Amino acid sequence: MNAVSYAAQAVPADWPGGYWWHWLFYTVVIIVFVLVMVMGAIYIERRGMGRMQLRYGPNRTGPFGLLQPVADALKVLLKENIVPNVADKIVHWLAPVIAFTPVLLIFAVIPFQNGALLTDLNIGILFIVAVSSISTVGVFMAGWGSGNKYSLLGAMRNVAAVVSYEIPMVLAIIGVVIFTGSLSTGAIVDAQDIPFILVQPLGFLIFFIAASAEINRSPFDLMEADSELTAGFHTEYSGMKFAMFYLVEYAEAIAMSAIITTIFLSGWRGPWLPPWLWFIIKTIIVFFVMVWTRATLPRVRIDQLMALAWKFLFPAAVINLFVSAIEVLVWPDISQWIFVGVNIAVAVIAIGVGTKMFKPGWGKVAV
Amino acid sequence: MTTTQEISLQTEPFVLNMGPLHPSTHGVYRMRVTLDGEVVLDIEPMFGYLHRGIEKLMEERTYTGCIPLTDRLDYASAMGNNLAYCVAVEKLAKIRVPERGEYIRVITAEMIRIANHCLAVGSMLNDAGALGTPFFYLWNEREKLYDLFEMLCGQRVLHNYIRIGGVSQDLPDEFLPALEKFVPQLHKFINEFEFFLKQNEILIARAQGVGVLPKDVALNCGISGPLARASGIKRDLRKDDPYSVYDRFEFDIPTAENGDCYDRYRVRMEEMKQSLHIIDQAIKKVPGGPFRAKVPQIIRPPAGEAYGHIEGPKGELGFYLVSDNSIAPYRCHIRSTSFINLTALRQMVKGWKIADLIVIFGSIDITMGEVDR
Amino acid sequence: MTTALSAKEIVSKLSAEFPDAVKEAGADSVLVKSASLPAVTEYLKTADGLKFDYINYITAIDYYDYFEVVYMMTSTEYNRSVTLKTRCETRNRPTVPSLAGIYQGADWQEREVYDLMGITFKGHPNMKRVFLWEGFDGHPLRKDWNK
Amino acid sequence: MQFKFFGIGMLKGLAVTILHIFRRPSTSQYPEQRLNISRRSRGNELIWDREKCTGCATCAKACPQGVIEIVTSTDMADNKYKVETYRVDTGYCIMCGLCVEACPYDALYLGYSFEKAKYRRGEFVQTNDELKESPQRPASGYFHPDIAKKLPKQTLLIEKATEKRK
Repeated sequence: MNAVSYAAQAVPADWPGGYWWHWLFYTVVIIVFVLVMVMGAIYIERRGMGRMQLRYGPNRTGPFGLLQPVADALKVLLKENIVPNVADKIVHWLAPVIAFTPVLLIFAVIPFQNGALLTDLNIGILFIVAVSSISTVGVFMAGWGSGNKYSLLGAMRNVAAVVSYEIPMVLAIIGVVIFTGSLSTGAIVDAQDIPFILVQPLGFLIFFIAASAEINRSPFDLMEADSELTAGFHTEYSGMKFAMFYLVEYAEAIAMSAIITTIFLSGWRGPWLPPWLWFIIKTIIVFFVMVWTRATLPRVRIDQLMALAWKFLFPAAVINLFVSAIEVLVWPDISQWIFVGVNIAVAVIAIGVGTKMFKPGWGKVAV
Repeated sequence: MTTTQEISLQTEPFVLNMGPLHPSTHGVYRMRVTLDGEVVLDIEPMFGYLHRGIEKLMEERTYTGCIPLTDRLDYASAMGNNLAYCVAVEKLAKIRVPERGEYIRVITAEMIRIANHCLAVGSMLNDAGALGTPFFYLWNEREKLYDLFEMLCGQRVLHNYIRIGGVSQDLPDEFLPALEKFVPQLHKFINEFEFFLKQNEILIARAQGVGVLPKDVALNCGISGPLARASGIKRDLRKDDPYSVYDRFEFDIPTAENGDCYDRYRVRMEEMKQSLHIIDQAIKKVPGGPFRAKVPQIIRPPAGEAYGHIEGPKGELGFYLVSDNSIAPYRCHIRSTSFINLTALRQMVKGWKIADLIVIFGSIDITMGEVDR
Repeated sequence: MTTALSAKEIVSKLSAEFPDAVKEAGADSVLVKSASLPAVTEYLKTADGLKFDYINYITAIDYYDYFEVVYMMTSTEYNRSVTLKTRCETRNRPTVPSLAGIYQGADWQEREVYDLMGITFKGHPNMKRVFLWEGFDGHPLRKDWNK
Repeated sequence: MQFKFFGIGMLKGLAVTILHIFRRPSTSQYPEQRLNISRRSRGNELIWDREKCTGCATCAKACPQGVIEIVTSTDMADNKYKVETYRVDTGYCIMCGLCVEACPYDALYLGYSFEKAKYRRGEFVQTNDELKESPQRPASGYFHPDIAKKLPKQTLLIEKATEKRK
């Protein structure tokens, strides 16, 4: 595809058609990329979890079950669109839209290749953090709109979780920004001669836990906890709107994996393969880790979720910030490999001490 | 270790209906939960959605005809129900079971205990949120036991295998070698499963100290089985009131002290090991000879009454039979373990959150067929 | 081996405390006057030599001209069990004093007997049907219940 | 309650799950890959042998569901009732096998195949000739050891006998 190879080097000055053509090309690329990656994510999750549970996973539709996500999408689209009459119609209808759009916005700032991103905002990361918390509004509208007690509980849990996990997530990002000196995602990827996962191990761990808590995956999937709240906030959704929420769940997972690859795994930089392929491989690997934790770990209770955020991640994030600040200020030009050793030691100590002292909340309330 | 804390802000409780159709109510069990935010204030269970009137049906069937009915009581461990019913009828009609029949009964009872505990622990972890993985690993072992039951009596779940005076058919010759091959496999599996879940922090956080059932409340409610043993009541009918040939095997009864969900999970895993130990001993000593006493198809026990009970996988399962010397039992009351084990649910759950309510309910391990009869 | 107390033993143990309570001694069960049932059970549960703290089951049988309610208790300490019976003669609204105060396990089992057999238990905290729905007329386990 | 094991418990769990990917799944692909069911399998149909049957109706008495209906006429042909109709409503049959067990003349077998679902409830009711044994309606070895010997050996998950997908 010459378009992609054309964008191999930094975007040239005489990029044909100026801004509008560039905007159109990348919007199409982003939408296609998100939809295809979501299909791939659904397939990886169902096959991966299947093989982890001693079963095959879908292998009937298409070769090796590759058309299973397509079959799911078709089935869900053909389903009747039931709206409960106690529901608040407008809020119920609008919720999936508001939940889905921020996820697409995140991809505007993620570099697929050197300079190949919709807009290289110099406040890229700030834009990501700001936008990613809008989808909580959509989820809460869904919870409130469907007039069902279970979904209201699910939505309340989601709001509580996102509020308390925003802070460790942002602190982890600031740790990274201190080392790069700039907020723009392109600059972050350029600054990563040593992937930040080695330089900032504690930051990576905090970011990964906070991200999977916000998009309600792996041990923190309380928002649509199947065993307690039947299907959490999207209990009353069916048909097209349910497809949107299904899409949101996986698109957010892909978005978070993409952000993690950009910030911690040095984005598209890699030795032999073409850069955009590196980016996709790393995103899939991070997504697979999310599938892996989802298959293994039981769910955490809501008050333990809160306690984990405030009593464990937040102090650890502050320590990480403090240590990386000292390193950058006092030894600005020293090679970063020394920081790798120091930071890994700090991470091990923080986790060791943290897990020892961490008491996740009171269990029983005197009633 | 868990500190209790007063609720400060004033909130208004609301009633949530965890209805018969709910992903983790193990069948058609319904409860109206009064909630204050996430904290459970009170639950009011409602039964009867699976009430088929089995005790009434039993009054119209011959003593042998009732055996397929007992399959449908606790459909997760049908062999246990057959055994309890047949032990009661043999006590009523004073029938002696030959040696080989007794040994086959002990082997199948221990096999169904393992299968039931696989299901119980699996579904409790499924409720705790581990999406299917522990459940599928345990179900894989239960599938192996299904194969053995199918080889024995033709059906995987509703066995209808034990008869009054012994068992319906003899062991096929490839049954014992397959069982001998299965025992070490299960040992290896249990060790791997312990490695997988025993120290899992999230499971400890979700299950330890949750839903504590104090010993005196358990005794007062008539709780039996792993639920009681987890609270420290050292009572197991195989030792206290040995039926069949259980007094010839040496095995010990695992108990725990603080009676929370984690201890119930531990007691069930230990009990699976003990059952394996019993099967090991039983396989070596299965005698030859008849597997069933000379009992006609339709028996007329002398007028009178008898109560026979066994240590089923879920606890004490008993049948109180009254006969008036006719071909059908005059009255048959089923002492159902799950129904009585549920009486303590209200005390166990008060003050905990919804997520704990589901884990506690899963740790009790009930089957609705046995609750509603 | 859980030895079931024979009728003679039960009678001898109870006659000291409750001279007129025991009506008739069956094979290994004792017929107790329904009025003094709670007192007898309380005594059996708390008396030091007896300590019957675990209730096995409560059930009722319809013998056409009278109902018989059967209780079986076991002592986990001494590994002994005892079976008590009471009778109520009337067929419409037979009542028996409730043991829910003494054994919490008896609570639902008595509701089940009320639901299926129609015997009300005086003093039961929440005497309602447990299996069938409220509007169900009649009690199915009675022998004369028409299909 | 606290995380006593520094998160190692979770890592152990993760290790076990990832290792399971390399094990062969124990599920079999049903329509293509058929496992042999037990030789004593209680399939969902009844097979009746008209020659051996003497019309004694022990099976009808033994059936807890009252599913077998037998009408005999009294003109004794060589010391046996002449069986007019032998009707079985397999829709209500719970496949408990008590009839096969009760029959003193081995005239009754349970079916071996389990794929006998029907579209109409009426098709469940089978009378005399439909009950005969035939290649489509093989008899199972339940209570008939001689038939059991001829049937194929059961595939057991214990022996991991689930062969590769074709």
